[in-house]
Amino acid sequence: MVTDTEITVYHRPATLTDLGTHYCPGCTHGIAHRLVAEVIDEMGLRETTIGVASVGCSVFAYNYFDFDFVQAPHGRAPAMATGIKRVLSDRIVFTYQGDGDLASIGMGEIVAAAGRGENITVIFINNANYGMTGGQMAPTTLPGMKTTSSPNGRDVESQGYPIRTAELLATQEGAGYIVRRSLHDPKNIRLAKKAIRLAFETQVRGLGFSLVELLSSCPTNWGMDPVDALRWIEQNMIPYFPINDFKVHPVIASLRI
Amino acid sequence: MVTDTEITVYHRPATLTDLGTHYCPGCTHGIAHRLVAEVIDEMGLRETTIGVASVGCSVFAYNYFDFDFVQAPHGRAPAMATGIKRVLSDRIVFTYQGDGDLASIGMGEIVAAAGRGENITVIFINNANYGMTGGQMAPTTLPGMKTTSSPNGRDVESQGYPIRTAELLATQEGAGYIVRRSLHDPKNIRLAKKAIRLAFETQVRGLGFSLVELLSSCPTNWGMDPVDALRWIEQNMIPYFPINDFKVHPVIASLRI
Amino acid sequence: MVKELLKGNIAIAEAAVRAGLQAYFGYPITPQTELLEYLSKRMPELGRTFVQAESELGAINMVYGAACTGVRVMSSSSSPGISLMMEGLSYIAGTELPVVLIDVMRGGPGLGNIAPSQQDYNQIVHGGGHGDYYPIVLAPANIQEAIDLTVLAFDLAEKYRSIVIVLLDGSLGQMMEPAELPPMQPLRESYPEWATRGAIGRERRIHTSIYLNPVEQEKTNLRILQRWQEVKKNEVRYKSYFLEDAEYVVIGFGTAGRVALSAVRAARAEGNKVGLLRPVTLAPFPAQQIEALAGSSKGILVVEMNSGQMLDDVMACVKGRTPVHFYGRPGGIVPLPDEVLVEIHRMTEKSGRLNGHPRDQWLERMVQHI
Amino acid sequence: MVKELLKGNIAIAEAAVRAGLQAYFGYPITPQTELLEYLSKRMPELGRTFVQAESELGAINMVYGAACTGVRVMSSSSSPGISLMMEGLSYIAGTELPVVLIDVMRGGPGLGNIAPSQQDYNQIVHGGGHGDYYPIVLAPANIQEAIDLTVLAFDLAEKYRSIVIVLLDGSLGQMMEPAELPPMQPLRESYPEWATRGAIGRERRIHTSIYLNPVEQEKTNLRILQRWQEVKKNEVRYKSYFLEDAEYVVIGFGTAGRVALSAVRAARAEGNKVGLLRPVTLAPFPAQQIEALAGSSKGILVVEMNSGQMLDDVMACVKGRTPVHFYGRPGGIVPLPDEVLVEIHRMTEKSGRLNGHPRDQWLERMVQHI
Amino acid sequence: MQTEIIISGFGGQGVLFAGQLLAYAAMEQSLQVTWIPSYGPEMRGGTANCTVIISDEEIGSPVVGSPKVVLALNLPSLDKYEPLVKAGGLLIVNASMVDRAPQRTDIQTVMIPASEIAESLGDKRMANMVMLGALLGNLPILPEEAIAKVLREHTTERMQKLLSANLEALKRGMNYLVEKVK
Amino acid sequence: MQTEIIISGFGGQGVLFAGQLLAYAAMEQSLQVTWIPSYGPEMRGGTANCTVIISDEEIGSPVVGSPKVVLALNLPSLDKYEPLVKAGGLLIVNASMVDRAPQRTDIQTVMIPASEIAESLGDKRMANMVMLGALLGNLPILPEEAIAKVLREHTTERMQKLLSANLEALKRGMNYLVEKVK
Amino acid sequence: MPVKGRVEVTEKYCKACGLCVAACPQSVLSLAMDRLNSKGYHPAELIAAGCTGCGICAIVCPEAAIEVYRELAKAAQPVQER
Amino acid sequence: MPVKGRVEVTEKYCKACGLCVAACPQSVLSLAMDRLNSKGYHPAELIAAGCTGCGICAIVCPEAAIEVYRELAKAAQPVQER
Ligand SMILES: Cc1ncc(C[n+]2csc(CCOP(=O)(O)OP(=O)(O)O)c2C)c(N)n1
Ligand SMILES: Cc1ncc(C[n+]2csc(CCOP(=O)(O)OP(=O)(O)O)c2C)c(N)n1
Ligand code: SF4
Ligand code: SF4
Ligand code: SF4
Ligand code: SF4
Ligand code: SF4
Ligand code: SF4
Ligand SMILES: [Mg+2]
Ligand SMILES: [Mg+2]
Repeated sequence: MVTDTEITVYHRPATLTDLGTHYCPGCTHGIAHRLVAEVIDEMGLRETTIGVASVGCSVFAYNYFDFDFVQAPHGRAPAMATGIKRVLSDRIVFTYQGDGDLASIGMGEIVAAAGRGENITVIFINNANYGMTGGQMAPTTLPGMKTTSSPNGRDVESQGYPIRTAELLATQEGAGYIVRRSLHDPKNIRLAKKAIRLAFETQVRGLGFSLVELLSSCPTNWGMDPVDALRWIEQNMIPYFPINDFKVHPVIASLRI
Repeated sequence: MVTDTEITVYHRPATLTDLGTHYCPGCTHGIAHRLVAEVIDEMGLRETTIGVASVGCSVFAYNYFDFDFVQAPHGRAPAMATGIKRVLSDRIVFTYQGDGDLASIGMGEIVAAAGRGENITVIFINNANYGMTGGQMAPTTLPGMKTTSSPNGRDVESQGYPIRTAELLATQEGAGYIVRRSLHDPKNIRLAKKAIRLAFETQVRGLGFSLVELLSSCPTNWGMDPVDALRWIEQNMIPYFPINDFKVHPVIASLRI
Repeated sequence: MVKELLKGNIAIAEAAVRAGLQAYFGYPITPQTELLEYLSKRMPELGRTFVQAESELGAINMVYGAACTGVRVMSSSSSPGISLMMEGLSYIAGTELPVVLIDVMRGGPGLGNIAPSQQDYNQIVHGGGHGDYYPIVLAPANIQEAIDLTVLAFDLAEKYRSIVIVLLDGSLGQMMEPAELPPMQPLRESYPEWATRGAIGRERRIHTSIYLNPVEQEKTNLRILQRWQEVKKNEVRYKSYFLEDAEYVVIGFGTAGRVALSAVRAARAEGNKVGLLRPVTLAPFPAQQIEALAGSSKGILVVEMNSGQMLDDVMACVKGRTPVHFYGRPGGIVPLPDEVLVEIHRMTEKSGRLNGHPRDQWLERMVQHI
Repeated sequence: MVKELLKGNIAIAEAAVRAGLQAYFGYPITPQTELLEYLSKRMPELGRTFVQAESELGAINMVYGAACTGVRVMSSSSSPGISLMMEGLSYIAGTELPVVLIDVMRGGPGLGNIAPSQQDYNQIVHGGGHGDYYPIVLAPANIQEAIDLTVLAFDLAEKYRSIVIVLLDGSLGQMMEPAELPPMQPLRESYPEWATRGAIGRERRIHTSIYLNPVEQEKTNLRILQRWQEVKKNEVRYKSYFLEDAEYVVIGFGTAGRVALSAVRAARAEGNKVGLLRPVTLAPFPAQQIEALAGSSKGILVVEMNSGQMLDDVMACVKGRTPVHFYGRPGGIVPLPDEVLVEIHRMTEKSGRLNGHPRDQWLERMVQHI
Repeated sequence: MQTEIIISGFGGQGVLFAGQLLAYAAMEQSLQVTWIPSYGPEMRGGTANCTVIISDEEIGSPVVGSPKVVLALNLPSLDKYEPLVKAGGLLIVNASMVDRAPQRTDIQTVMIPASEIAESLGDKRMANMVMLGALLGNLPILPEEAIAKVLREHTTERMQKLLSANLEALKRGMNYLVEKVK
Repeated sequence: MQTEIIISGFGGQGVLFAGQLLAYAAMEQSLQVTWIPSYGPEMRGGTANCTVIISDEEIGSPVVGSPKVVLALNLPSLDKYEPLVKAGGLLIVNASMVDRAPQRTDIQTVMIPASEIAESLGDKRMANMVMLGALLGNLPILPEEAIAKVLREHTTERMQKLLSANLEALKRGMNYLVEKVK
Repeated sequence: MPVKGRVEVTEKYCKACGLCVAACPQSVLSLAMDRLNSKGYHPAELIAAGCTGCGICAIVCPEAAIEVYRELAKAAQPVQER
Repeated sequence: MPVKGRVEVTEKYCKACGLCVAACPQSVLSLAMDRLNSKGYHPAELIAAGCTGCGICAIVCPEAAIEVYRELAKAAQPVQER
């Protein structure tokens, strides 16, 4: 209820449906959803956006956004998005993918989409593990980090090194906007939102493939309380996954939003 | 026949079998084979090496090398090689893959292998098209280049940009040695051989994933005579795919071979 | 109304274009590649969508995405590539979307070879990814049929919100025959009420194959199965030759069916009352027709370019009421009419051992010869 | 000789370890993930190979590579992941390598759900990638069987150079029962004469599935089929309950078979002469046994956790000699004994409509209830 | 003879563990036993339940529609399972967590303030033990000692520390005998 | 009436094209026709052949074991197909490219120096036309004019330029009539 | 005088994760331990005066459960009643 | 005096691609247009004196068809016959 003498500083975005999410308490998937909804609202894209959910905790993303949505097989969201965007080139198409989905099983599809300069946007949630299946090692799991499939901590000798996805994709000519942001505190959340905005602006302008990697928490599988999980992002993930712009199309770089 | 008063400057490598290849005349796949055989000979690895052939013109590579060989599904050679290397860690395992195989259908597997720092060697033949199936566009096809599936020349807007594979893989922590070489003239062939040697040395020393990208000709599908095809590599491919070292493990960098 | 001399792969591609194909996604693989190559030129020319995908996995999921928007969409591949599409196909089936897929089969299993074969029968007709669903499977035996069935495929796909697979062997892809292409249909302008094309002025729509609650999943499966019952009722197609007075029946589809036709003619010329049933729809299978023939004939010979895959379906229809014989050439070999004639003789002269499974008997004979 | 209370997924994993598993490659997917998690700890502990692959495609091809070296190797997954392995499986079959695969099925098609189901029967038993080959398929119904069949799987794989798939539904993966694990077998020390392990002091060896010459491919296919005939002769396994004097027979595998056992017991308690056949090998299928039962019984009821997949195989054996009935719960629902008992009543009281396909009749009844 | 037991409650109430204890104890007695958790559509949190079947012959279905015994640790469980108990069967309810009495008249019911009893013994989480005790007291399918043995031998260190409290909880539960429903 | 024709030779000899000409011509005559290339194990290069079947009823098999007619443009083709020609059938051999005479006595054979004739007309590559001519001359399945029409209407520009030379080649071939094998 | 604000928590969305509580610079938020929402969580609530309407709690809330309002500065308020 | 060398072409391997011909710094290689090898190609051959045994032809040959020999410099030759 807003009174005459007040302004609204924040209200729930219109493109979020009324349904409460199924995410664990404090999981920053929820923040990422909110930011996407805010950007879609601000850009007025509700009627023209089609989302592509992936397989992971965010598999039900389609329940929470009030626009058309489809759900892709594990890792194949960029291919589905390509199929949609190519026949509806004036629509806004984005995928929402986890790190297992995008950087493990779906690496082929995401590189190909970036290589093709597919004019889609990817919201990439890096929470350093496979949340949905109960916390197995992901390509993004940090060295030494314990998961249910690296019970003694990820041993880089036998289990390999974390993949820095944004850096990898930024090598692609077809990429218009590739950045990494984090969801661990208000300042970074604001920066994340701006990045999401710019990613969609990239698509609106037809400047190629755009991706925002978001460092995100998984309190449940990390076995931490939500506040500690955010601190863990800051202290452990950011040193390995630096917050940075890896590729920004000059048109976007010169934009004032 | 060597006489008393002569030295042998060059003889056919011992690890090449007697079988003539099935490659088209002047196809540099043959040169790449020869260089691998020379290196295996020089390093004395014939008895301990297991090769993994891929799907592409080099599918029959196993016919030409005198050591154990297996043949992988299209794009999956790195996974097969992983399976072998993990159970036979003291053997030398390498894949031999084309650009369609490695950079299109097999992108997921090669990134994962590099990410895991899989201690294998990859000989990667970039001939800017799908040779075996008759010259379709590959991820490496140059902008504007005509192929049977880009009949009007590759249009980067709709068909995407060529993928620079070595650069992309060099972003991986697990990679020990990633370079690009070319097979278009004697000097570059010599450098290519040295790179192949260093890639195997990387593996012998357990320094992680090694890959040599080789710019290679496809006279048949390019519709050129073999000599012109080499010139085409130099004039058209190298500007897009620079000859360079993208990642060299310090131990290898300090090696004198 | 003019016939042209057309190659199978090209004929199918152009037939799809004329049937209103709006988007094609594929990946090269012999012996299907010409189809993709043709469309790489033809589709952009018409301002329609063509994408050479990064793989068959990419292709089928691009098809999946495009199908969500309600456009006419197609992919094509050959045996190993089709295997890679199994997960995607299962999702498409679970999401109840219309999709057309062309499978130009080659020799296998594994990498095999590029010669004509019918090795995919089982995976297309019976297997085809996890789950309870059936694609419609059309099996042309000549170029005209390939054209007509390609056009039909789009209509059936939309009518039943189903996957429709046109299944042919590599020889049909490479062969030329005179055939007539259909007129160019206008592209669709209105879209089905389920299409996700952006929620302009309407409620949002969703396409998903998740039904976390098994009760919902079961309902979905039953709904899909009900639709399949409709297909079984309405869409069985087959061709019969000399069946009116046939004492013996040969059954074969696609190229094997054509080869059998030559053999049947030769047998007729010798005075043998032999007929041919050539299934045109492999799914739904002409089960009733075969059951009826089993009742009225003295023997049935199944001819395939594999080790006996449709054979099992025929035997299930025959139910032991008449002896079933088998002749197959797996691995990329097209059987010759003379070989089939020998088998017809074996059947009519009852010279073969008759107890045991026809596949076992055939195998015994084959291994003698290799 | 001591029984422990064991969970299916863990029991299978440890059974494989004790059977001499040297390398495991897999990818997480519910309801199979515990198996992978267990091995992620257990295998390295024993100095053996464990790799979490980048995907199921990666996993099956790592398995393929390791199998070339002659080690005991395994992967595991669940329905959608299994679909992704189809190409790899076809290659492995074409290369004639021994490989063990565990499929803990969930509900589908598509992403479906994680509840227990038997949706993969067709793709495992009939489909399974392009080409003419058959994997051996073992279907445990309890934890002890899951253990014993896992061990057997490795032996059969090597004996027949075959793919062996242990097929179970998610409930068996999650269930606990007392069971006895086998003793720890020593790891193999000598390797088959075909293993590619480096050509030390011998001629080189090659593993490939290409036979560009169709004649060579055909020979390969016939050789594989011959081996399969051996499997069919030697390896059929099933369990029978109350069949001696049974007038009616229920057939079900895995959990559906167990549920049916409870219903059969209840029917017996009512004085109905009903028995149960539970196939333990789905491939090779106990066809002769079912054929014999068809001759001696008044009716057969097939119970499955899908829309009737094994049903077709049973009907092919029955050949119309006795009425066949069907009851299935697709989509992730485990049928309850009471439901099956109702179906037994329907059969013994002949209260159902008997003409038409049993699947059609079942569907009619089901859609009334949803 | 076969007894089917469904134990149902909130996620944290230890219903899966209670079921496993029963299963271990049955195994110790050389009986056949199956334990199976339900997995509903909920991905995590919410209600949990398991079915334990104890028998002297090969067990058929590991799931049942009408169990002989239900242990309902909370209200949703009571609502869901009361109607399903086999006629003549036994329903044991954690009275601390429900606000209504069972309605069925053709079964035997035990209302036991399990959570309160457990709390009085030092840890609310032992309600599951109290419920198990009530089961054994009313339907002697297994001797008390069998459960005690399992608690001693098969449980984690933390449980070992609470061993005597747990045994006491079990005992207290055993004293709650069936109310003949009027 | 059905006539099966196999045309076989080296890759560059235009055997596939010759078969297509036949197929077009048959189509012009409202006959049924199939044209099918063989693809052997060779990936590229080597021998090429195609089978053309012309008939007045629906054509069954597009491939045959014993063709009525074989056009062998080189020695390997002669070796391979001579034994297969149907008894009473016709074998036409490019005598310029073989060093032996046919052996069969139950078929009719034509030995024609097709490559030489073609070369004399300006282009060795027209040997296929000469062979086609020999076919039409000896087995009038199609009128000469039908082929000529196709050559005029269905071929590429380059062929159009060589039209009269090609027609001449065809004619020259037609003059080579069957030798009755002794 | 500091800016005055207030927040409204839509309780049905709240999962008691505590991120807002931890993030509030004024420490005026807390979980209401005395009640459960329909999902079984103790929802967040304002427990003291001092909210500035800064919006930080809303920014960190994963459930979009918080709406934030801020009093218009006196000067900026329209003088006349509308 | 320039170094003297020679090459041997294993003709069965040669595919007449001409890469060696184009690469030879001494221009002493050519394709033997007067004969075909078993694969139907005109094999490469030395056509003139002047080969230095530099090995470049072997380095570019995709078929490993060329072996290269070089005369030992006089001084380096063992004086005594063995
Ligand atoms: C083909 C296939 N393989 C595996 C799975 C199982 N699976 C579901 S979600 C998931 C991991 C998701 O992890 P991530 O993408 O990181 O998302 P998060 O849950 O962490 O947000 C896996 C492996 C599947 N559904 N399909
Ligand atoms: C799953 C699958 N898809 C497609 C093919 C067909 N195919 C064979 S080789 C090839 C391309 C090979 O190109 P490249 O890897 O560049 O090798 P090159 O022949 O150019 O050396 C393709 C697409 C196949 N065999 N399997
Ligand atoms: S499991 Fe992890 S990623 Fe998934 S909803 Fe819970 S906290 Fe978030
Ligand atoms: S097609 Fe191209 S890549 Fe293949 S062998 Fe010929 S020239 Fe080489
Ligand atoms: S608006 Fe600011 S001050 Fe007010 S409760 Fe939220 S975080 Fe605290
Ligand atoms: S951040 Fe949101 S969900 Fe978390 S406690 Fe605060 S209001 Fe509740
Ligand atoms: S060795 Fe050198 S000089 Fe001699 S032929 Fe070869 S390239 Fe020419
Ligand atoms: S480079 Fe080799 S293959 Fe080519 S012409 Fe010279 S010798 Fe022959
Ligand atoms: Mg994740
Ligand atoms: Mg290539």
